[in-house]
Amino acid sequence: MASIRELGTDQKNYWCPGCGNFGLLNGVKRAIVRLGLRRDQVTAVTGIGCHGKTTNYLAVNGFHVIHGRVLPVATAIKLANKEQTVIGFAGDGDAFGIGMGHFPHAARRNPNITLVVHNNLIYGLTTGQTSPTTKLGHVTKTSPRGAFEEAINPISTALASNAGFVARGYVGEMDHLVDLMEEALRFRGFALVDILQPCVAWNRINTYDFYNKRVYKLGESGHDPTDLTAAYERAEEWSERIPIGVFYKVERPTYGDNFPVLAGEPMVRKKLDSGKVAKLISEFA
Amino acid sequence: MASIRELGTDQKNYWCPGCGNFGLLNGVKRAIVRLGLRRDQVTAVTGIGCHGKTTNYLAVNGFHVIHGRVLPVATAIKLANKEQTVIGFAGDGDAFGIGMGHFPHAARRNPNITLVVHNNLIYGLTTGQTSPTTKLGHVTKTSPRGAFEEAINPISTALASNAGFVARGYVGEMDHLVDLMEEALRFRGFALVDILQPCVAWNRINTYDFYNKRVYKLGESGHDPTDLTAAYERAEEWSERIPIGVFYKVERPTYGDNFPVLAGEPMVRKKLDSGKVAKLISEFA
Amino acid sequence: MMGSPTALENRITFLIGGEAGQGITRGGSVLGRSLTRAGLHVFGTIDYPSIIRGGHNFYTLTVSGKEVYAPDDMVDLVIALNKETALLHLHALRKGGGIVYDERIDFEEGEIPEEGVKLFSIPLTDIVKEVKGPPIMRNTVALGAALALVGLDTKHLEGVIAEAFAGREKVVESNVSAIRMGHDFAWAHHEFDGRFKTEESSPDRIMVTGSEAIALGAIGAGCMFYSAYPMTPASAVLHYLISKDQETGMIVIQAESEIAAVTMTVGAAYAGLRSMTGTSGGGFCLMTEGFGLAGATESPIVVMLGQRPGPSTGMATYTAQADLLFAIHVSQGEFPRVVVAPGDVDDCFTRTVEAFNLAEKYQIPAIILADKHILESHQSTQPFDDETIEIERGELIDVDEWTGEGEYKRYEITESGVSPKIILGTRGATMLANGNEHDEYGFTTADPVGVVAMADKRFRKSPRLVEDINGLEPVKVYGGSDPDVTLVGWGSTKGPALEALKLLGEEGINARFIQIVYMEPFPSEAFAKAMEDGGKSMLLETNITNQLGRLIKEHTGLGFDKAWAKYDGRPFNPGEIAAEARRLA
Amino acid sequence: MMGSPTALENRITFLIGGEAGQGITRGGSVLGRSLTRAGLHVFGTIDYPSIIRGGHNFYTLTVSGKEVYAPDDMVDLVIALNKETALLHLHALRKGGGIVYDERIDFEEGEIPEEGVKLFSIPLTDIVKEVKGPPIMRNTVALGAALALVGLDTKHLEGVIAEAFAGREKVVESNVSAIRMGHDFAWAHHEFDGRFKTEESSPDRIMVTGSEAIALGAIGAGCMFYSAYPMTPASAVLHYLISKDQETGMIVIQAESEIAAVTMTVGAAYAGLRSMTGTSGGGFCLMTEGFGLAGATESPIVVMLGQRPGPSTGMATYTAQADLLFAIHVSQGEFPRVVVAPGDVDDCFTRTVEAFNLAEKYQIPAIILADKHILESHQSTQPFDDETIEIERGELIDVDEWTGEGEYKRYEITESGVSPKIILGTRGATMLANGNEHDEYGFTTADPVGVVAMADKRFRKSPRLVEDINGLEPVKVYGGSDPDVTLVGWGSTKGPALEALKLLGEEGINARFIQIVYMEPFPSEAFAKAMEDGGKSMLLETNITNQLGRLIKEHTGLGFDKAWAKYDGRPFNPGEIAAEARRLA
Ligand SMILES: Cc1ncc(C[n+]2csc(CCOP(=O)(O)OP(=O)(O)O)c2C)c(N)n1
Ligand SMILES: Cc1ncc(C[n+]2csc(CCOP(=O)(O)OP(=O)(O)O)c2C)c(N)n1
Ligand code: SF4
Ligand code: SF4
Ligand SMILES: [Mg+2]
Ligand SMILES: [Mg+2]
Repeated sequence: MASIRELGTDQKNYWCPGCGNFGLLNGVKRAIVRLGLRRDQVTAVTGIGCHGKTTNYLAVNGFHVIHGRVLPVATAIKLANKEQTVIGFAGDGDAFGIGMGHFPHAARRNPNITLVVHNNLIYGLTTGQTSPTTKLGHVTKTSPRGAFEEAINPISTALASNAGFVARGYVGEMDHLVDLMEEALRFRGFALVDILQPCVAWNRINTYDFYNKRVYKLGESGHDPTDLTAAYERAEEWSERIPIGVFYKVERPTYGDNFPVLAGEPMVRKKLDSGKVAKLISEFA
Repeated sequence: MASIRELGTDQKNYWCPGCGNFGLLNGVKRAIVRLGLRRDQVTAVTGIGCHGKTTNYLAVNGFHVIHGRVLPVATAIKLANKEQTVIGFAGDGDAFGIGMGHFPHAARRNPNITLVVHNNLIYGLTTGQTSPTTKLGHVTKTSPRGAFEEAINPISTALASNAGFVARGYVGEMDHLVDLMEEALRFRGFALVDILQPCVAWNRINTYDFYNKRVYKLGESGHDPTDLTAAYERAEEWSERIPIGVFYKVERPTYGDNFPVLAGEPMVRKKLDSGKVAKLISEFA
Repeated sequence: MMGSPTALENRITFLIGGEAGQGITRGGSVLGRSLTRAGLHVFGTIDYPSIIRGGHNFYTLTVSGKEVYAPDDMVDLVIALNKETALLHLHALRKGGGIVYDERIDFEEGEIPEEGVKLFSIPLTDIVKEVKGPPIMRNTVALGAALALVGLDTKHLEGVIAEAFAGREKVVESNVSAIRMGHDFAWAHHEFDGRFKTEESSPDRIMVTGSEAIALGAIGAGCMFYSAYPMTPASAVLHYLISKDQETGMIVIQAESEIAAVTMTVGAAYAGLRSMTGTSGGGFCLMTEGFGLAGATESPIVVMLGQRPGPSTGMATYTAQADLLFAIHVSQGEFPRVVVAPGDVDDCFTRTVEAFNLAEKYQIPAIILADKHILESHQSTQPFDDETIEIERGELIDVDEWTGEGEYKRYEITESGVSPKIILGTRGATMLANGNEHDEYGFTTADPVGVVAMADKRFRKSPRLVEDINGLEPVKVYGGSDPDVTLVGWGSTKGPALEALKLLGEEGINARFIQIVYMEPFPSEAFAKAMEDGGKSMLLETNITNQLGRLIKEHTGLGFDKAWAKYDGRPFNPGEIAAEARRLA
Repeated sequence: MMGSPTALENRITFLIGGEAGQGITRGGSVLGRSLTRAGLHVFGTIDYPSIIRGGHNFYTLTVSGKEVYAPDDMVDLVIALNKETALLHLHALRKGGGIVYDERIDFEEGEIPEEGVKLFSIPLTDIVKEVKGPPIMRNTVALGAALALVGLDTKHLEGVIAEAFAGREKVVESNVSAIRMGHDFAWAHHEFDGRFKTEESSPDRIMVTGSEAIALGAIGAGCMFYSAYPMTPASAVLHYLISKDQETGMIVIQAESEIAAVTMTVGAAYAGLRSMTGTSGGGFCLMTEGFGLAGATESPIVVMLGQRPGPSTGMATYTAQADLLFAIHVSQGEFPRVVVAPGDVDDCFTRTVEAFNLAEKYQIPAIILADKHILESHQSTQPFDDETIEIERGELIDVDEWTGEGEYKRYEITESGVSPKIILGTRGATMLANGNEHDEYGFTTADPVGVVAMADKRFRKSPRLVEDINGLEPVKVYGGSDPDVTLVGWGSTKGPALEALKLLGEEGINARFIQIVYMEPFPSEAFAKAMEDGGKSMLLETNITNQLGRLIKEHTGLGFDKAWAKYDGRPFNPGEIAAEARRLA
C-alpha cells in the first residue's frame, strides 16, 4: 500500500505556484492511499495540457497520451487488465473540446474507470485560449469581445449521456474532494469527477476567491443523488451558488460485465494460443 | 419559388423500397415549398450513409461531405453566406457516432441552421451495425448478444448542449413532419430535428409498426416547450409512448449575430481588398 | 458446338448478376464453396455499387482443376437474375458461352446475337413458387441449373446450403428441392460443353476472403483486442472477429470513431495485449495521430488498411492501391514502422502473423496494406496451417519474470534499441508510457542530448528489423529465368499478374512477376536482385501516380519500360496485362 | 579590452534568459523592435520548454548594421534574469562578452571564469522597487542597462514600451523611469566595447515573426475565413487574426478541434471565400481527412502546418522539419496539391499570397510548411508591400457574371482541368460539391469511364500548375558561381545557411546555398540546374531520415556528399554549418 510520499516522483513540478492542480493531485493521492492500493495497481492516463503533467508527478502506472484521447485509452486499459484501478486525467479542453467525441460514449458504455476533469475553464498550457467550459462574456486570447458560445456543462452532458456517477469537486475543499475521489474510485462504473481547478495564470475570473464565495455541498443540501430531474436542475446552478458533490449516482452493469471473456483472469495474463485458430479454419472448408 | 417537382433531380433513387428516407425527403421538400424559397437559396449538407444520398435527390445547393462532419461544414457555409437557408442531413451514426465531437459545439454556438437526423437506429449503408442510438438488447451485426451500451438520446444530448430548438419527427406522420420542418427552418438558431426513419433493410425492431403504435404528439399533450425540466423528462420516454414534436424552443442570439463583420452584406459578396493590410503592416515598425 | 477454350482446359467462369438485395455475393460464394468441396480451385470476386437495394451487382467466379489466381476476363456462363445482367455482360461472354435466366424474362429481337450465345431458360420463378420459397431463392434454383450445365451433381451445393441454414429444417428442405429442380430442369432441357473433369481435383481445401484470412491470421497470432469503426472494405474483419469473440477469447469492439478505435488499440498494446484495428482511407486519416502515438510510445499495434479509391470518400465499394505513400509516411515526426502488402489469401494469413511478430519484437506499429479486391474476393487454398505459426513476443517480460529490482525503465536505452517491456500490473513495477519525448523512465524531457539519445534508440531497431524482413521473402519472384518481360506489382495485382504469366506462357512469351510484399522498410537489395536480367519491365499499379514506382525510384533509382496506372476502381484483368506485356516483349 | 569579433563588424548578440513567466520573449522582442527602429537589423529567437511558469527560457537576439538571417552561435551580452541563466550560457559567451545581472545575485568563487567575462552588476530589484513596479519589470531595467553598454540611447525602447502600454500613463511612466535608471546606472558604472555605429542604419523597417508575416500575407491575399484549434507553434496566427478581425473583416474562429477547423475551412471555400486553417503535426493528422475532402471536391483551402519535433506530441515548443513527406503524401487517394516552405519572414508573406492564388486558380488545397523556428522568431525586414499583391481568383465566376443558361456543372470537364466555379447563392444556379467520386454535375458515380474522366480532369491541372510554380522562383540560389561547396536546405534552415555563407566567405571559401521553396509539385529541373557545378554538396535538414534528400532522390536521382540530419529540436547554428562545410570543401 503506497503512502502519499511514495505516490510522488522525483520530477521537478512545473505547475505555476498556486495552481489548482497541486490540490487536485494531492486529493487524488490521498484517495489512493485511503483505498490502500499499491502503486502497481493503479494506472493514470493523462491528456495534453497542464493537467497532462500529472503522469510526471504521480508514481503509478501511467500513459501520457495525445490531446483528447484519455477515455478510449483508459477504457481499453481497463479491459486489458481489469484488476487495475484506472483513472483518466483530462483538461476541460481535452475532455470537452477536442475530446468531446468520446465523452458521451464512455459514459454510456460505463467502463469501470474514473475520469477526473481538471476544469479550469481555460486552455492553460497553450496560454489562455477560450475553453468549451469558458463562461459567456469571459475575455480570453481568442475571445477578445468576450466568449459568446454557451459553455459546455460537464454535469448535464454527463447526465444526458447516462453516466452512472456524476460529481463535481473543488480543490479548495480538500476533505470533500478526497471523499469524492474515494467514492468515485469505489464506484463500479464510469465516474465523472469534474474538478474546479483555478488557473492562476490565465483565468482571472474563476479564482479561488470566486469559488470560495459560491460553492456549497450537495450532500448538505438535501439533494437526492438518485433523482435525475433534480440532478439536471442542480446542474444548471452557476451564479451565486455553485454546487459540489455527487449530482447523480446509479449503478448498472459495467462495460466489462458485458464481455464474457472477461469473466476469468485479466486479459493480459492469458497465454497466447495459436492453436485456437485450427477449428475456425476448418469452418471454411 | 421552387415546386416539389423542381426540388427533385433526375437521379435514379437507390434507397430501398419502403425506406423511411423517402418520406423524410418529401417532408423536407414540402417545408421548403411552404417557405417559398428558390432552389438557389437553400444549401443541403449531407454526411456519409444512406441519408447522404439526399444531395443526389434534392435539387438545391449541396455539399456531400465526409462522415460525421455535416455540422462544421454547414456552420461555415452559413457564416460565408448568411442569406442561405442551410440544412444539414446526418445519420444517427454520422451525427452521434463519429460526429459526436461537433454536435454539442454546434448546439451551444447556435448558428442559424437546421440539422435533420435520419435516425434509423442503425448503420444503414454499411450493412447493419450497431449505432449509438441503437437501443439496449438489439441484436445487430456487431452486437451478436444484443447491444449493451446505453443508447445516445439525441433529445437530451441536445438539451444538455443548450440547443435552442429541439424536436423529433416521424416519417409516418407526414403533416406533422412538414409543420415541424417548417418551424425548424423558420427558427433563428440551431434547430435539431431528430427524425424517426425506419430502415427496412437492417432494423427489424424500430419499424413503422413499432412507431405507429407508440408515437404521440407533444403539441397535443400539454407540453410546454419552454420548460427545460419538462423537456428532459419527456426526452426519457421511449417505451409504450414515444413523443414527437417540439421538446424545447428558446431563442437567443445566433452564432452569426456575434460576428460584427456579418452585419453587412454576406461574406461571399465582399470584394477582396489587399489594401487593408498596409495599415497593419505599419504597426510592426 | 465447340467447347469454349477455358472449358477445354477444365476451366470455366461464371458470372452471377442482379440487383443489390438479390443475394448475388451469397450466391457466388455458395457456388464457389460447393466447387471447392468438389476439389476444384476457385477465385470469385464481387462488383457492386454502394447501395443497399437496387443497382447492378455481379459476382465473377472462375473455377478450374488447376490453381486460379484471378477471375478470367471472359465469361462462360452468365447467371442472370434480371434482364439487365444478361445484356450488360454480353460483351464479356466468350463465344459459345451461355446465359441462365428466368423463363419469364423476354428478350427482344436483336438483343441477344443469334450466334455464339446459348440461352438457357429456366422456370426460376415457378420453381420457387412450387417450393414456396421467397423470391430471393431464384438464385438457388439457378445455381442448381448451372451445376447441371457444367456436368456436376448438386451434392456439395446442397451440403453448403444445409449448413448455412442449419437448424432450420423447412428452409433447408425447400432450398434443396429448389436446387434439384433447377438442376434437373437444366439437365433435361439444355446442353453445354463446359463439363468439368473432377479427376484433377484437390480435396480438403478451404475457400476464404482476404478479410477472413487476415482475421484468422490475427487470431492465430494471438491477437486479443480488436477495435474498429465500420468502413468498407474493412468491416468484414470486424464482423468476423465479433462473431467469434467467445471462441477466440478476443475483446472485439465497435468504437465510436476511428480515433477511438486506434487509441483503444494503443491502450491495449500498452497494457500488454496483441491488438489490432482495421479501416479504410478516410478512417485511416483519423487514425494517423494515434498511429504516431504508437510510434512515439513504442506500442506494438497492427493496423489493417483496406484501400478503396479516393480521394476522400471516393468509391466505397471499389478497389485501388492509392494509399501506399500516405501509409508509409503517415503521422508527424519519424519512427520505424512496418508496411506489408499481402497479395493473396495465403499472404493475408501469414503476413498478418508476421506483422504481429514484427510489431511486438520491435515495439513499433505495423500496417497491413490490403485493398477491396483482395479483402472481398473469395479464393480457394490449402487450409492455413496453425502449426507453422511462431509467436515471437520479443522482449516482453512475463509477469513472473520480473525480478523487481530497481525502478522499471520503460524506455531503457539499449543496444538493440528495444527496451524490455513489462505487462501492466506486474507486481512491484510501474510502467510509464509517454507520447511526449521522454527519458528512459518515460518522464517528459526536451533536453537536447536526451531527446537525441531516445530518437537514436528508436532508430537503432532498424537494421535488425531490415534483417528480419529480408528473411521473410519481402520480394517474391514468379516465373522463369531470363524472361522477355518482367512484371512488377504489389497487393491484389498479384492474382491477375500470375494469370497473365500463364496466358503469356501459352503464347511462348517468357514472363516473370515480381511481387513486392514489404513496402517499408523497403527491400531494396532483394528487389534490385530480382530485377536483374529481367528483360523489358512493366510496373502495374491501380493508382494514378505510380506510387510504388516512386518508392522504387527513391530506394533503388530503377525505372520501368512501362508504368501502367489503372484507376477506374476495378482490378487488373489477366488478359489486359498479357496484352500489354505482349506489346512490350 | 579587445572588442569581440562581432562588435568589430558592428554586430552583437544578446541573450536574455530567465524563468517562464519572467517575460523573456517580451523582453527580447521589445529590445529587437527598439533596435529595428534604431535602423539596425535583428533576428531574435526564443527557446523555451512547454511550461507556463518556471523552466529555463532564453531569447537570443543578434543585431547588426547589415542583414541578419539567424542568431549567432556565440553571445556578446547575456542579460541574466536569474543566476541559472548566467551559468547555463557561459559556454556560449564570446571571449570578452559580458553578463548583465541583478546585484542581488551572488556568484560563488569559480562559477564565472575570471578572464574573458565582464560582469555588469545592476541593482535591478532596487530600481524596480524605487519605481514601484512589479518584479517582472527587472527585465525592463536590464534592457535599459544593456542599451547603455552597447552605446545606444533609450529613445526607441521608451517609444516601444509607451506604445505597448498605451493609455496606461502610470505604467508607462514607471517603465520609462526604470529604463532610464538602468541605462544611467550602467553608463555610469560599466564599460563594454560592443558599441554600435548607427550610421549604417536602414530606417523604416519592420520586425515581425513568421506567424505574423503569414497572417499578414493571408490578410493581404484576401483571406476571409480562418478557423483553427490552438496548437503550438501555430497558435500565434490565430491569436493575431482574431485580434484584428474587425479591421480585416475576416471571420476568425476557434474551432472545437482540428477536424472542425479544417472542415469549416472547406465549407467556407465551397461557398466562395478564401479560407485558411493552421496547426501543427498532431492537429494536422486530424485534418488529413478534411484535406482530402478539399482535394476531392476541388475546394481551394490553405493549411499552415507549423512543424515541431515529433513523433506524436513530441516537443511542443521546439523546432523540426520532419513532416515534409507526410505533408506531401497526405490523405488517401491522389489529387494535385501545393506544398510551399517559406524560409524567412519575407517568404512567409509572399509565399502565403502565392499559396492562396495557386489554391484558388487550380481549385486545390495548399499547404504552407513552416516550423517553430520560423514562426516564432523575430526578423527585421523592409515593410511588406501590399502593392505587389496580385489576387488571382482563376475561374471564379462573379455573382453578376453568371449567365444563367443551363444547369450549372460544378465539375465541368474542361481542357485545363479547372471547372469554372460560382459563388454560393448565385441567382439561378445551384452548386453541388461531392466528396464521393462524381460526374460533372457533382452527382455520385462509380461508372468506370466517368470516374477516370474526372480523375483525369483533376490531374490535367498539373502541367499548368507546374509552369506557374516554375515562374515563382521555386528554387532560390544564394552565393556565387563555381562554389567549393553547395549547401541545400529548406524552410528555416535558410537563415543559418545564409549566415554560414558569410562566415565561409570570410575564410575565403566560396559557398552556395540552394533553398527549395516549393516541395510539391517538386521543381526538379530548376533544382537540377541549380546543382550544376556546385562543388561538394551538403544537405541540411532538421529531421532524422533526410526527407528532402529522399524527395530529391525520387525526383532527380541526385545525391549528396554529406546529408546532415539534426534532430535535437534546435535549429542549425551558422557556425556549425560553416564548420561542416569547411570540412567538406
Ligand atoms: C491534436 C492537438 N491539438 C492541439 C494541441 C495543443 N494543445 C495542447 S494542450 C491544449 C489545450 C489545453 O487545455 P486543457 O485541455 O483545458 O488543459 P489545461 O492546460 O487547461 O490543463 C491544446 C489545444 C495538441 N497537443 N494536440
Ligand atoms: C471516416 C469514415 N469512417 C467510416 C465510414 C464508413 N461509413 C459510411 S456510412 C457509415 C455509417 C452509416 O450510418 P448512419 O450515419 O446512421 O447513416 P445511415 O446509413 O443509417 O443513413 C459508415 C460507418 C466512412 N465513410 N468514413
Ligand atoms: S497555466 Fe494555469 S493550469 Fe497551467 S500550471 Fe499554470 S496555473 Fe496551473
Ligand atoms: S439500408 Fe435502410 S436506411 Fe438505407 S436505404 Fe435501405 S432501408 Fe433506407
Ligand atoms: Mg483547461
Ligand atoms: Mg443510421
